[in-house]
Amino acid sequence: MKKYILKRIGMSVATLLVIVLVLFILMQLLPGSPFNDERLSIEQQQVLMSKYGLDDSVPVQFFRYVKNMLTGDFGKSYTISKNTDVSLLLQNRLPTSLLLGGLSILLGSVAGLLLGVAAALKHNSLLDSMATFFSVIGVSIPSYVFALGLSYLFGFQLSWLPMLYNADDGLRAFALPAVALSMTVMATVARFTRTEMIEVLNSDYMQLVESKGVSGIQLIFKHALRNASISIITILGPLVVSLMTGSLVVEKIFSIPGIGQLMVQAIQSNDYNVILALAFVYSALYIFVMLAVDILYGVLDPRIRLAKEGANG
Amino acid sequence: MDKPLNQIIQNKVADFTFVGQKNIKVVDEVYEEDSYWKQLFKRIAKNKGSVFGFIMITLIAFMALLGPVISGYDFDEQIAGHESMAPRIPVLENLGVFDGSETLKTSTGELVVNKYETIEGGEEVYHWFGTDVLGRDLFTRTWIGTRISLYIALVAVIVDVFIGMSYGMISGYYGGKVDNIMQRSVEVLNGIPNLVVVTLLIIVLKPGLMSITLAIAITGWIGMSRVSRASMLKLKESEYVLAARTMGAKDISIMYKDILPNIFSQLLIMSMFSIPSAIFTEAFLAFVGIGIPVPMASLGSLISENFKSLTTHFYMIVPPVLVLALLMLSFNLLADGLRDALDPTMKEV
Amino acid sequence: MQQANEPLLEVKDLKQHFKVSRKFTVKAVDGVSFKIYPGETYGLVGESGSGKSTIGRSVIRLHELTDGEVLFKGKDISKKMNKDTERVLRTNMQMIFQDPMASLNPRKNVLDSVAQGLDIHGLYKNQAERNERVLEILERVGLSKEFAGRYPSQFSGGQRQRIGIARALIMNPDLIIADEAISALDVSIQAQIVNLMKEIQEETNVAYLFIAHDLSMVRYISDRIGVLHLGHMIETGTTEEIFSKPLHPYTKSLLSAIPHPNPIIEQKRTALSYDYATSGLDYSEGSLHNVGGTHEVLGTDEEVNNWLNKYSMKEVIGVR
Amino acid sequence: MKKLNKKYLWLSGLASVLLLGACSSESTDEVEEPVEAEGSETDEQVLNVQLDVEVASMDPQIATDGTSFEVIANIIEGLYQTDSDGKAIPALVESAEKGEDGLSYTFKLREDATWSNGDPVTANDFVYAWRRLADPDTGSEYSYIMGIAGLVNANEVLDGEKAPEELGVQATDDYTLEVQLANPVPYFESLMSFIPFFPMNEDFMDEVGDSYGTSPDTLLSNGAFTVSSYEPAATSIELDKNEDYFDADNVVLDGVDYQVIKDSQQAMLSYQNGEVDVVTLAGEQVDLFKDDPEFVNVQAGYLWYISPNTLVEGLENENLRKALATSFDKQQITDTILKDGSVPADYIIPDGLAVGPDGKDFRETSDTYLEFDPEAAKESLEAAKAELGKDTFTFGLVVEDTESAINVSQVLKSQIESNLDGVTIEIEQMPKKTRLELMKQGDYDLGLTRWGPDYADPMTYADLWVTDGNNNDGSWSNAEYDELIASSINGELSLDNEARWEALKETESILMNEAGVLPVYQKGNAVMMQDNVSGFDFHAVGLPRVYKFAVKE
Repeated sequence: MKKYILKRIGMSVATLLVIVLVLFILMQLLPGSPFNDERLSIEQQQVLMSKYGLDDSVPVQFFRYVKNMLTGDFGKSYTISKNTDVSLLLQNRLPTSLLLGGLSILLGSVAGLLLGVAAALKHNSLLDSMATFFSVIGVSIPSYVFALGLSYLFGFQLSWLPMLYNADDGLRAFALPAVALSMTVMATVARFTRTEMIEVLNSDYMQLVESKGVSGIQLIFKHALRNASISIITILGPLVVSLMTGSLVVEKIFSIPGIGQLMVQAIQSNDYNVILALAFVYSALYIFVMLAVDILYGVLDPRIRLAKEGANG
Repeated sequence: MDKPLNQIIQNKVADFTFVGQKNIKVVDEVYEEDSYWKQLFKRIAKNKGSVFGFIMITLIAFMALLGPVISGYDFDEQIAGHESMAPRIPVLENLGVFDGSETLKTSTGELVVNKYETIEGGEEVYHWFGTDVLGRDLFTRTWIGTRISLYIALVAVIVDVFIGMSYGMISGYYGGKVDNIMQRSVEVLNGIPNLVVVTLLIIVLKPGLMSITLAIAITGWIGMSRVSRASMLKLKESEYVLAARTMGAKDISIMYKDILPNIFSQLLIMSMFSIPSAIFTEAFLAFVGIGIPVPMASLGSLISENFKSLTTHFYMIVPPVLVLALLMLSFNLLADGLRDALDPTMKEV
Repeated sequence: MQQANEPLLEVKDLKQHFKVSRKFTVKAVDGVSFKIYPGETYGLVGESGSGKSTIGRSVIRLHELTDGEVLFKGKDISKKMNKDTERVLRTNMQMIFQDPMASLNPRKNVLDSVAQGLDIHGLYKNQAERNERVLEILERVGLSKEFAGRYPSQFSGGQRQRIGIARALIMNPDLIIADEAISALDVSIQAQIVNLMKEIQEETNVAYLFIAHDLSMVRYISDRIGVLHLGHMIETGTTEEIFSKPLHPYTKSLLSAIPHPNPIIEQKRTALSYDYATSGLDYSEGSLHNVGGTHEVLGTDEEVNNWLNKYSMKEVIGVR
Repeated sequence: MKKLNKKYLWLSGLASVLLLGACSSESTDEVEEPVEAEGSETDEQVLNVQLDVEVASMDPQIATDGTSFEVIANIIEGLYQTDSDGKAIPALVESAEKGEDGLSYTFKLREDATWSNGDPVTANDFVYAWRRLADPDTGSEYSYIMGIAGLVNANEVLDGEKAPEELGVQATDDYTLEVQLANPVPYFESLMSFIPFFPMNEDFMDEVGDSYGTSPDTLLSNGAFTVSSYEPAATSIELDKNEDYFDADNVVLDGVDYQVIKDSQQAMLSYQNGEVDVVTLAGEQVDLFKDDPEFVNVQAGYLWYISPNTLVEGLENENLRKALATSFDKQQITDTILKDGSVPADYIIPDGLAVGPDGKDFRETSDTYLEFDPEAAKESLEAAKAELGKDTFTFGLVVEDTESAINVSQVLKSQIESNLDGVTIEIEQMPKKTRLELMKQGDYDLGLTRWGPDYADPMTYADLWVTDGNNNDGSWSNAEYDELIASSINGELSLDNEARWEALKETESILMNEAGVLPVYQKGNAVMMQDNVSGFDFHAVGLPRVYKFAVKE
């Protein structure tokens, strides 16, 4: 198992390096330089380009970039926050986004699990249809529509929760954006849980447990849900991706200083270093989640664990 | 053939007797004779959700074709004076709904306005879904936008089938080094979040339908390739494939003639699950401002366009959101139903 | 038992190793040799994991061989083959599979499944001839013509196995590898299938490589038997030789495990246990010793003598 | 809609609640029961202002955008400030002496101004800052303004030919700043209220180095407010009243909280909720708020125009350019699309930009050009078709991907196409940076672009279109125009203010009559301001908003 994990980590690091290369190449194709402000003359642009080393050859830039990156230096932002270290921008914003994402996942998973279990227990009932419908709506409506609706209802009409992010508000500030973001998670988890639960509940194993006289609640939470949740872990990876997409927009609406908002801004102002750093961070996050899911899955599911151990001698 | 079988056996092993006859033509019970597709169809028809989905998709596709034609307006026709008009529908207007009036919640009080009464010749004007801020008919634009989204759906399926399916099948069938290299490449591609790939790509390529198509083509097939690889891995060891190999069938022929027919319908249904995400990707691009270029419209771009008037003219965002949600719902239900009908255990992939 | 001079199939020192990881290699088959003569049935027995199915698949080249030589109709089929050799192999050697549920393509009807070999090699002039031949062969294996248009899911296991046999038979092969061809069937159906195979052998003089773990069935159909254990051929000989005078302790334990239909004998039967790890034997040390007739057993001189002594057979015929 | 009394309750308490209350764990209760929270903290006057984009830099010599300027202007004070009429009024300057030839200035600085670290603000701070601005190594995008200010050796320093020390500015003593100009600059004093000319404390800069302006600790203030909370690209910035400010007695506010809210609807909801006091409205929302007493329409200096690339086939034709210029209804664009107080521009020098020697605004005494006239447009088009021997034209129109630019471009397309037979417009939307790049490379047909004034003089626009000018994207060229501009900058005309003024009117008419650019509209801003807030202005040029005298009751 240890060997398997090490191998997976090694693979992930290698993948990440390749990704940096791919991103870097893609970045070279981007139109526009960060210094095409209308007030700068061509000569001044040249001065700026050489100041930031952008006139070096591509391989030189690449190796410099990778080298700096390994020391946590992502270069400086050219336009968004002039002359500021990108790492400083990230340092300030990453935790906020991670917290928001984490909250949404948590909220969405719990709500989705409950909804899914309820639907599975009342399989083919009205409740089931409602849950199915609800979860399809959840994946069908963009999160920004939810975001604005929530903001209007709870922030504006009812004044229950702040509509705008304020670091001093603590978790309250995350309430609305997290709910808006969690809709997709909830819908996906609910759908998946429902299918899984129906399957598990109908399995011979469950019939056996049931025949042994295990009570209803215990049956669901101790046996069925536990079995179902193992496979639910596998869909967490794709969910994290959908959260990223959602967060770009939701962060904008609630004025949250996260990396999603930064990304959109960077793209629109050709801030190369910020785009590169963020793309890297997104990829790293994603790979990390996939890695975690894989390992967690291996740990939780004895079949997988054994198979992998066997394969590794 | 001369000696009775029993005798032969008895000669060999005295205490072991076979009870059986030569040349018995055993005719077992004959099972239902419906063809595969007929059976499938019967099972699908039983699933209310998928029937609903199918009907809705047909209806929406029909409207996407016909809507822009029957509305009497062009999708990019800006009529001066017709800006931001609320929906007005014949007949229904007499019931007091969709009569073209809207309530503006201004900061100085509520204000009921009916632009149809104030513009010249407004009595004769009908905008069934209203108009946008530039005075374009939303009914026309919604269905034009639906066309784009349906096109995206088609692209997603085609990409899934042609790229994803083939990639996965080849990778799975040959295994070994080929598989290793192909899977590592996919892993790298998959390691970059779609969002990043698509966004960077669209910036590099200039926004447009071609770019969006390409973006979906580059990222959309990975999930499908995994599924088809898994199916391939499972089936390539199956005995009928081995049988084909022992008879000297070529790889390509085994892949496409022996294996593909067995997984194609499942994969096709799997590919339906990528439709919503493709439509969604397009909608997201539209929201970030790198979607379909104006004055063309997609459901996504309509939502992001009209989203800006959400608090002022709520009715504008309703049609595209409704059609998008219905479309996604229908594709989901249809795909779900098809999957259940085909193979209830497929949900894991 | 028609012992022609020329063996139909000659397997020499076949090795089939599978690399699982950098450090770990499974030696599924480790230096096995045997011959099959035209028209005979060679039974290959052994517990699961002994490598018997691997041998079958290696011989028909579903695996690339690790080492060794396989001659089929005098042609070397163990290395990369030229077109002619490949064609000889693919048409004259056929296989029947274990799982009747899985060995037929569920999306092909019986006609197409059976005709696949003909299709691949283009062995007919027109569709009519093709269909005619399929129907003929279906009839031969005891299936009604009207089944031709049906799909595998509409048949029972026994029927499907007949289709499998028909598929192999239509190529008019010299050798059919029957890989556990009957183990997945009901006992009553097993008999039908085995009988069918024997009949066909009598009619066409086809040779069988009959792979099974069920010794009683092997004994019934085989002319000669090879006993496999852990990738080694530990004892081989005619059915008679093996059953009347099993020498190797593993063979003995196998035979002792066969339940006897006669309850009185069965009552007295004691199953001998055999464990390679504690037996003190090392298969890779030993060589095949001929102990009379075609009977050969794997072991060192000393071991073989020991076993022979138990049968009071003083005379060692020779060491191969 | 919310009831008024509730709004007031919120107003008085909420800012302080957000600021102070949230530090304690009871914040939850306080927000839920605003009435109680309000009582104790009504004295705090904190103005909440919405920004629609993050501050890009807090460094006066690096910053380039209005938002950054606005925040910097509230923490740093320069030589001059802008009053409500747009005139420069002394800030750190106690007295100014202008040389008779207009080629030198001597500024006496007030001696009671200090930096927030206790250092006095001296003339050296200006010398340091200006050299820093001009030094190519600083990489300031606004360095060229030093050339506009006309300082001796400015252009040589910018081009790296001379050392920054040779720039025409010296500190003769701690509180005397001397400036030498290469040519008279009529708007020099007005320029001195422009952020890039603001002082910098050299010692502090040496101390913090590159990290200047990345946190409250690395920021220094000599203005009305100090920074209490800031991080790069922050979505909220908090300013506290600077008690050490020399004019602190006149500062009423206890602080300013900036909140970045990019979504305009969200901004409005926050405004109605009382979370912010000042917001900018967009398009459609104006309909809902235009009758509100809190609604303010502000004219901005930005002028939006279409730049035709005269190197593109067809667009070199004056008649075709005129046809395009007169074929769209500017009034409809401003009234039905923008609605934010923007006005149709039948000119290129914006209204309210500069006051001439006659004491009148430039626009008051000059003509209008290229008004919407579909008939004239059709005639011009026919003439163009005859001259070019071509009946159909297709042009790309590059626009940036902001809501207003996209909407305007769609109206432009629709109107041009319906009024001009045979002309097709293809909209190409892209991020602003990309649009600028394409236009600078001349890789476009038509470009919807804008220019904001840097200083209160028509020259900030007029010199854009000289032949080979850095921002003359469309390569329009006219010898007479070039001559007039050159002479106005440092030739004969520069010595005679009135003649120069007339010459600038002449240049505008040359440009407009040839339709060298096609003006569309002058930007206006629709602003909502809570009615208990007063005491600050909106400026079209230079400093956007300064809250020094703002009051929130």
